[in-house]
Amino acid sequence: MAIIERPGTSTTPVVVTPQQTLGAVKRPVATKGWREWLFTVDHKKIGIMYGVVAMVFFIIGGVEALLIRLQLAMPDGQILSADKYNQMFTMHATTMVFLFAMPMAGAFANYFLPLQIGARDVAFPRINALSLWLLIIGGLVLNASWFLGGAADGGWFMYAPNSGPIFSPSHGVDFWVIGLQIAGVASLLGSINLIVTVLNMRAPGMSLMKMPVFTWMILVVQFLLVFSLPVITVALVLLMLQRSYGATFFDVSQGADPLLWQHLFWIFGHPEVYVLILPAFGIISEVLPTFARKPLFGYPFVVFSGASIGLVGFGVWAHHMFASGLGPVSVAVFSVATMAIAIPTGVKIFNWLLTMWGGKIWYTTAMNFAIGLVVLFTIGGLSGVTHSVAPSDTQQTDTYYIVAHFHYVLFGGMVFGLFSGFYYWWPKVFGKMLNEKLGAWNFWFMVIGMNMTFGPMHILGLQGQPRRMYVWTEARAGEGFFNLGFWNLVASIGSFILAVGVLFFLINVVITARSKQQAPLDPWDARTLEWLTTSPPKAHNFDRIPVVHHLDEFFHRKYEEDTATHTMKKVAEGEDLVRAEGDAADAHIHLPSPSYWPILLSIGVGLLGLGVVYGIPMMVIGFAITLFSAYGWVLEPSVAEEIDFEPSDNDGNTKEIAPLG
Amino acid sequence: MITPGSKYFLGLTGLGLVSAVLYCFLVNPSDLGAYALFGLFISAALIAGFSIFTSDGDTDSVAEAVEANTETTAPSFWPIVFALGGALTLLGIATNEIVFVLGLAVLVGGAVEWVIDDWAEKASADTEFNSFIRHRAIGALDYPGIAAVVLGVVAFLFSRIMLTVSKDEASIIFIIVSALIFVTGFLLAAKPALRGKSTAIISVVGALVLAVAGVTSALNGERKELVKYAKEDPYSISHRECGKEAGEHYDHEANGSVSLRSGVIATIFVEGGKIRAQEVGLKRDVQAITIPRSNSTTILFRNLDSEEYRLVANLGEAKVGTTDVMEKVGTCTQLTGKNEEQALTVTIPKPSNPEAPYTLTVPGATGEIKVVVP
Amino acid sequence: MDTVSPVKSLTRRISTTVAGVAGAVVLAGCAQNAPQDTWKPKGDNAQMIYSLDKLVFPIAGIVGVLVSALAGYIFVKFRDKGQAIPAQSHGKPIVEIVLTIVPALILTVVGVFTFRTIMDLAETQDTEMIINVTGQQWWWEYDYPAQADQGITQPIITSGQLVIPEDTNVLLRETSRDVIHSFWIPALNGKKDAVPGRIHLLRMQADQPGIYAGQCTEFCGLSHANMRMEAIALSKEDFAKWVANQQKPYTAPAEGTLAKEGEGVFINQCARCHQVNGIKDANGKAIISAPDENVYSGAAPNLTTLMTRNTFAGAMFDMVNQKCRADVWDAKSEDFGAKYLAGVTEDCLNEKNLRAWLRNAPAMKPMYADPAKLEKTNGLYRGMPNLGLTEDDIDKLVAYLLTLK
Amino acid sequence: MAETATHTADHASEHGHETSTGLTNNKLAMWLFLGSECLLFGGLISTYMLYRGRVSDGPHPMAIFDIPFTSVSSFVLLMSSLTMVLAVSSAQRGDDSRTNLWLTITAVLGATFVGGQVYEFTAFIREGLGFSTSLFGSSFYTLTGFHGIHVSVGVLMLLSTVGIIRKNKITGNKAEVVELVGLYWHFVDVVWIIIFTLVYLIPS
Repeated sequence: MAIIERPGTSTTPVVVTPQQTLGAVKRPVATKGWREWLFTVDHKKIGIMYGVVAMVFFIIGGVEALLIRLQLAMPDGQILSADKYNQMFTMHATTMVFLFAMPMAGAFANYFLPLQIGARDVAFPRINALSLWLLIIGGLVLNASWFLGGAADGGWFMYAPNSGPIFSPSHGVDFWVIGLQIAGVASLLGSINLIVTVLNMRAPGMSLMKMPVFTWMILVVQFLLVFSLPVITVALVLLMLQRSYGATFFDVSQGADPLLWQHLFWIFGHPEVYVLILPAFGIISEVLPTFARKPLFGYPFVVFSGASIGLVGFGVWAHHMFASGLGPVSVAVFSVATMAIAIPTGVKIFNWLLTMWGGKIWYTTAMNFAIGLVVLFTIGGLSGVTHSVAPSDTQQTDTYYIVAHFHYVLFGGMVFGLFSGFYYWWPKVFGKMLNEKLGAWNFWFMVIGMNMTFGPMHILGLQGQPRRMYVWTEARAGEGFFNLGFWNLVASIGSFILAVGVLFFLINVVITARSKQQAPLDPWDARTLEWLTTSPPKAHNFDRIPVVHHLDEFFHRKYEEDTATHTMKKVAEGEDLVRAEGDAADAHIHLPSPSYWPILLSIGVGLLGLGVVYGIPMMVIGFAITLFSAYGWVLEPSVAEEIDFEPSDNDGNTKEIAPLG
Repeated sequence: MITPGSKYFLGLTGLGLVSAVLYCFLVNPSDLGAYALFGLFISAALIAGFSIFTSDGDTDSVAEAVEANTETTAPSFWPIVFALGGALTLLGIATNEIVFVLGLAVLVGGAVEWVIDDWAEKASADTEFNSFIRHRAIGALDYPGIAAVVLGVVAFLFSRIMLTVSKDEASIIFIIVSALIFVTGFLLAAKPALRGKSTAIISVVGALVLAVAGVTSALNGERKELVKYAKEDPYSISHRECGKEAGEHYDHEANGSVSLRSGVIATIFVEGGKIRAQEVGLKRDVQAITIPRSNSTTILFRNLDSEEYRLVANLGEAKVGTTDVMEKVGTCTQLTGKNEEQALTVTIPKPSNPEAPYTLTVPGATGEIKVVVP
Repeated sequence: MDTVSPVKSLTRRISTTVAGVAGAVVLAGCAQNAPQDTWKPKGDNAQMIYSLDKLVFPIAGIVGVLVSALAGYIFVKFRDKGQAIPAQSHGKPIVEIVLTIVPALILTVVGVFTFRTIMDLAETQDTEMIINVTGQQWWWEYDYPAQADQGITQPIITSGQLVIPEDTNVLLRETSRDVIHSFWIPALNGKKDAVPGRIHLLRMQADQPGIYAGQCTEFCGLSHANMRMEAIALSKEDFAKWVANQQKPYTAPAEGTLAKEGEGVFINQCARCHQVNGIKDANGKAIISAPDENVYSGAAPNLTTLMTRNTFAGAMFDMVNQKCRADVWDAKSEDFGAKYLAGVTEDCLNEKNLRAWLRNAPAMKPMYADPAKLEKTNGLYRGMPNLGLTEDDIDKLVAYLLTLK
Repeated sequence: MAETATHTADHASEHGHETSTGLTNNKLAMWLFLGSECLLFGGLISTYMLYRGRVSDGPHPMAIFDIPFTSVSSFVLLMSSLTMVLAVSSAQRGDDSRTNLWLTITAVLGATFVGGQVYEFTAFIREGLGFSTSLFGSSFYTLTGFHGIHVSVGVLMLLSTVGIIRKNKITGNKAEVVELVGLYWHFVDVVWIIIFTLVYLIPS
C-alpha cells in the first residue's frame, strides 16, 4: 500500500530496513524504470500503455491498408499474391477493429473515466492491468501468425465453412481464433471493471444525469461489450472445436447450417460497430461544447439516443445478411429496424450542430477533427440509410460501396473522434500541448486523404467492383468518367496522402515530447472534472474528492451567469481552482501497490491458447501458470510487506510509490 | 544478482534442458516426453528468472542465514514423492502413456515442492519466517492442487462405479451416495460435538469405500450392453434396415420434424398409398427430380397417410470393399407417421445412367420418382 | 497557442466533398460504364431495385446537402468574433422532438416501399423455368432440369455462362458444394448467396438478348477474385437452338486427325475429372469421370460443349480473342443471338491463354493444386493441378477441344 | 505476516466510503459477469436447439438419454444449491466451522454431479455418440461440457475457499467472499435446470 503522506502533515514516514531476501512472490514496489510500467495498476499508466499499443497496431494496420491499395492501384496488381492479399485484408480489418479501435477507446476510457467521475482509480486496478496485458498477448498471438505459417485468410467476418480446417489449411485461422478469444476476455474484464467504476465510484453529487457524455457513451459501450462478447466467444469456441478437435458445427455434409456462424458473428458484430463509434461520439460531445463555449444541446437526448442506439443495435444484426438467404419477412423486419436506428443517430448529429448554434466557436485542431467527424459521419450515415433498404443492399453489399460507407463511418467518424481526443487531452495526459501548426497539417492531410481514398469507393462500388478481390481486371473496368481504373488509382493515391497525415501526427508527438514548454493547467477553458487536477494528474488523481453540483462542474466553478445580459462571466481562473484543491488535500490517500500477477496470468493464458495449436503439453504449462497466478492473485496481500520495500532513499521515505503532488 | 533461491531453479533449468535435448536425440523429438521435459525447462527457467528478479534484498544477510541454518533440516516427504514419480515415469515408458504422463506430473510436482522446501528451510534462522516464505512461494499451488485432486478422484471413481452397475442401479447408487453426503452434512452441522475426530473418520471411511469400490469397478470393466454397443455400432449406415418394418435400432425414437427446411430441393409426398414429388420453385408435380452431382442434397419426405412409411433412395450398385460382389447402395429415412416429415440427405458423386436411373421409393406405397444427376 | 481559423477553406472543402459525392452518385446513373454497373437495370428485378434507389438516393442526397449547408452556416456565423460567452442553455425539447419525428416520417415512407419490393422480389409463383446453380471453388455450374414446356427434354449441364431465354421468369436454385459463394448479375438482379446445404432462390429475367457480366461477391477463398460469371440472354428461338445444340449426341473426331489423337490425350489426362457426355474409350465403353476421387468438392466443369462458351476457368479467361470478344459484347441485341451461337471458331480462339492453362493451370489462377500441400484434404485438389502435358499433347488437346461444340 | 493485510487491493480505493449504488464493487462485478455468462450459455443452448434434430449418423437424442439418471443428478445439483445457501448464512453469522462444513458438502455434491456427467459421457460414447459423430453429438457435448467445466471450476473455488478460510488467509470480507462463490454456484445450478429442461425433457 502506498501510503501517501503529504508533506507538511505531522506523520513521520516509516523507515523500513530490509531484513531478508524473500521468495518468489511478493508485491512489487518499484517506482522507476520499466518495472513501473510492467507491474503498474494505475489506471493512467495503463491508459497510456493502451494508447501506445493501439497506436502501434494502428500503424501495422495502416501499412497493411497501404499494401492493399498499392495492389489495387492498377489492374492485375502484382504486389501481393492472392494468398497474401487475403491475409492482408483479413488482418487489416481485425487489427483495426480489435487491436486499434477498441484499445484506443479503452485508452481514453481508462485514463479519463475515473478522472471525469472524480474517482481515484477504477474499481479493480489489477483486473484493469490484466485486461491490458491480455489484450497485448491476444494481439501478439494474432500477429505472430504472420511468421508462423501465414495469417488468417478468411476475412474479419471469417464466414464458415470457408474458415474451416479444409478450406483454410494454414494455422492462421487458429491463431486468429485464439487471439480474439484472449482479446475478448480482456475486453469483457475491462468492461465489467468500467461499469462497476461508473456505477459505484462517482464523486458525491454526481448523479447519472450529471455525468459527462463521454463517460455515458463509454458506459453504454461497456454494456454492449458485456452482452455481445459472450456471443462471439461462443462462435469462436465452436470454430476452434471444429478446426482443432473434430467437431462438426459447420460441416455441411453432416447437415450443418453455415448461417449459424453468420448469426452468431453479427449478433456480436453489429453491437461492435457501436462499440467502435460511440466512444468517438463521446469524445466530440466533450470537445464541441468546450470549443463552442456552450453546453451540449439536449444532453438527455444525446444520452438516451446513445443508449437507444446501443439497445436497437442488438436487434439489427441481420442487415449484414440481406444477401445470405433469409426469408423475405425477416429481411423486411431487419430492414425497417435498421432504418429506425438512423433516427437516434440523426438526433445526435442535429444536437452537435445545435450545440454550436449561438456559440463562440474556437477552431483548434481538436475542434477541427470534431467538426470533421460531424460532417464525414453524416455522409457515412446517409450511405448507411441507402443500404438499410434491403433490395438496394443486395446490389451494394460486398462491393466497394460498403467499404466506402464504413470507412466514412469508422475513419471519418471514429478515427477523427479519437484524433480530436488526442489534441484535446494531450496537455492533460502529458502536461504539454501538441503543436497546433502541425496539427493543422495533420488535419488537412487526413481530411483530403480520407475523402480521396474513400470517396471514389462509392463510385467503384456502384460500378460493380466487389470487395476482397486481390485483383481487378481491365475487362470489367468500363470506360469514361466512371471507369474503375481511374478511381482505383485516385483511391490509392489518397491513401498515401492519408498516411502522410498520420505521419504528421507522429512527428507532432515526437516534437512535443522533446519540447520543454509546459502546458497551462486549463488550456481550453474546459468543462469537466478531469481538468480539476494537475496535468499530468497525480497518482491519486484528486487531492480532494470533488463534490459535484452541476453538469459541467468545472465550467460552473469558473463562470457565473450575468442575469442582465444572459451571458457568462468568469469568476475564477481554472489554474487557481486547481491550486486551491491542492491546498485542501486529503491526508492518508490509499492506493494499491503494483502487482506481478496480471502480466504473469496473461502469459499463462497466452500459452494456454497456443496449446490449441502446439499441443497439450504447452496447454498444460499455460494452465499451470494461469492457475498459479490466479491463486497468487487471490492470496496476494493488498499491501506490500514492509520488508519488501526497497532500501530507503536518501530521504528515508520508501513507501511513496506515488510521486507527491 | 543470483540468489541462493534461484540457484536451485537454475540447476533445475539446466537439468531440464539437458534431459530434454538428450530425450530428443535418443527417443523422439515429437512425442509427449520431449514436450514435458521442455515444459519442465521452461517453467523452471521462468521461476528462476522470477526469483532472481524479485529477490533484490541484501545477499549478505542471506548468506549468513544460510550458514546459520545448515544443520536444522526438517524431515521432508517430497523426496519420496519424487522417487515415486520417477518410478511411475519409468513404468509408464514400459507400459502406457497415461501412466507416463501421470508419473511425469508427480515427478515435476515433487521436485518443485522438494526444491522449494529445501530452499525455504535454508532461507533464514527463523523457522516461522521460513514456513511463511515457503507458503508464499508455493502456497498458491497447494489449494487448487488439492482441490483438483479431490475433484478428479471423486468424479473418476464415482463414474467407474456407475459404468459397471446396471442403468437402474446407477440412479439408485447416485441417490444413496448423495443422500449420505447430505445427511452427513446435516448431522455434523446439527451436532458440533460430532465434528473433529468423527469428521476425520467419516472422511477416511468415505474415501476408502469410494476408492475400493471405484478401483474394483474399474478392474471389473463396464456393464455388458455398453461393451456390446461399442463393438457393434448399430448406428453405422450399413446397419440400416430400409424395409417396411421397423428396425431394431434405427427406428428407435425417430424425429418427427425437420429443421433443415432451408436446404430442401424437392418434397416427396405419400398420399393415398401413392408417391408424388414437387421440385422447390415449381408448383407442379414432377416425375423426376434433378440434383447437382457431388452435392449433399436434402429431400423432404412428407407422409400424408395414416400408415407409417419410410423413403428409400436406391443409388445403384457398388462393389463391396475389394471383392467383386455387387451390393445395392442406398439409404433411407426412419419410419414416418401421419403428417410427419423426415429429411433424407444424399450425395451422389456419379452422373445417373439414363438406362438405370437412381430412384426414390417408399416400401408399401406405389410409384417411384427418378433422380437425375446430370 | 496559435488558433487555427480555417473557416473558409473548411466550408469550401466540405461543400466540395459533399458536392463531389452527390454529383458522383447522380452522374453514375447516366454514363455508359463498367459492365457491372448497378444502376443500369436490364430486367424487371433489377429495375425494381433501381426504382427504390431512385427514391432513396435523392432523399439521402438532399438531407446530406441540407445538413452540410446548415453546418457550413454555423461554422461561419458562430465563429469566435470576440462575442461574450453565451448563456448555458441546455436545449429545447420541442426542437428535439421535431428533429426526431421528421426523419422518422421520411424513413416510414422509404420503409413502405422497401417492404413492398422485398416481397415482390421473393415471389416464386410466376416461375416459368428453373435452373440449378451450384458454386464451387472457383467456378459456377448450371444445370437445367428437364422441362418439356421450355423445350428441355434432357437435363443440360454447363458452366461459366448462364444461358436464359429472354423475357422469361427464370428461378435460379442456388447452392454450393464447398464454401459460401454469391451469385450476382447486377444488370438482372441483386446478389444472393449460394450456401452449401441450403437452396436459395433468385429470380432472373432479362428484357432483351445480350451478355451481362457478374462476379462472385461472397469471399470464397484463394481465387475469389477470379470467380466470375456471365449471363447470356437469347431470344426464344435462339434459346431453342442453343438447347438443341446442348442436347445433340457426341460425335467423336474422325480417325487419323490431330483431334482424334487429342481425344486420346483427353481420355488419359482430363477425363478423370472432366466429363464429356457420350465419350467412349477404345472398347466402346462410356467413360464416366470421377472428379469425386480427385477433387475435394467433388466436381469439375462438364466440357461436352466447351466451345459454345466464350470463357473458361471460372470465366476468368476469355475463350475468344479480343476482337471476337468485342464483337459479341458490343453486338446489338437483334444480332447478338447469332453471334453468340456461332461459338468459338478456330480463328477466334484465344489460344495463348488456353495453352498456358493446359500447360500449367495453377500458374494462371491461384488454386490449391500443389500435391504437397493437400494434407488436410487427403490429397484431393481444390482446383486444377499441373498435368505436366508436353507441347505435343497440348497441340492435340487444343485440336480436340475445338471440336467440342 | 500475511495476516497484516486488512483489505484487498481492489477495495482500497473505496475503502471507508459507500459506493454509489450501495452494492459492493465485487458483487456488482459478479452480477455483470453472470449476466455475460447468460449470453454465453444462451449462444450454446441456441446452437444445441438448432442442431439437436440433425443426426446424419449415430443415435438420436431420445434414443440415448437416460432421463431418470439425469433427473437424479439434476436433483443433486439442486440440493447443492441448498447447502450453498446454508454455507452463506453460516458465513454471515461468522460461524467458520459450519461455513467450511457446508462448503465442503456443496463441493462434494458438485463433484458427484461431475462424476455423474463423466459416467453419462462415457456411456454415450460407448453407445455410439462421439464428439464428431453428428451435429447433435458436437453440440450436446459442447453445451453440457461447458456446463461441466463451470461446475468443476465451482468445486475448485469452493474447496479453495475452505482452504483459505481454514488457514485464515482470507483478505477482505469473509462472508462476502462466500456469498460471491455462492452467487456463481447458484447461477451454474439455474443454468443446469434450463439445460435439463430444454435438452433432456422437451422431446426434439
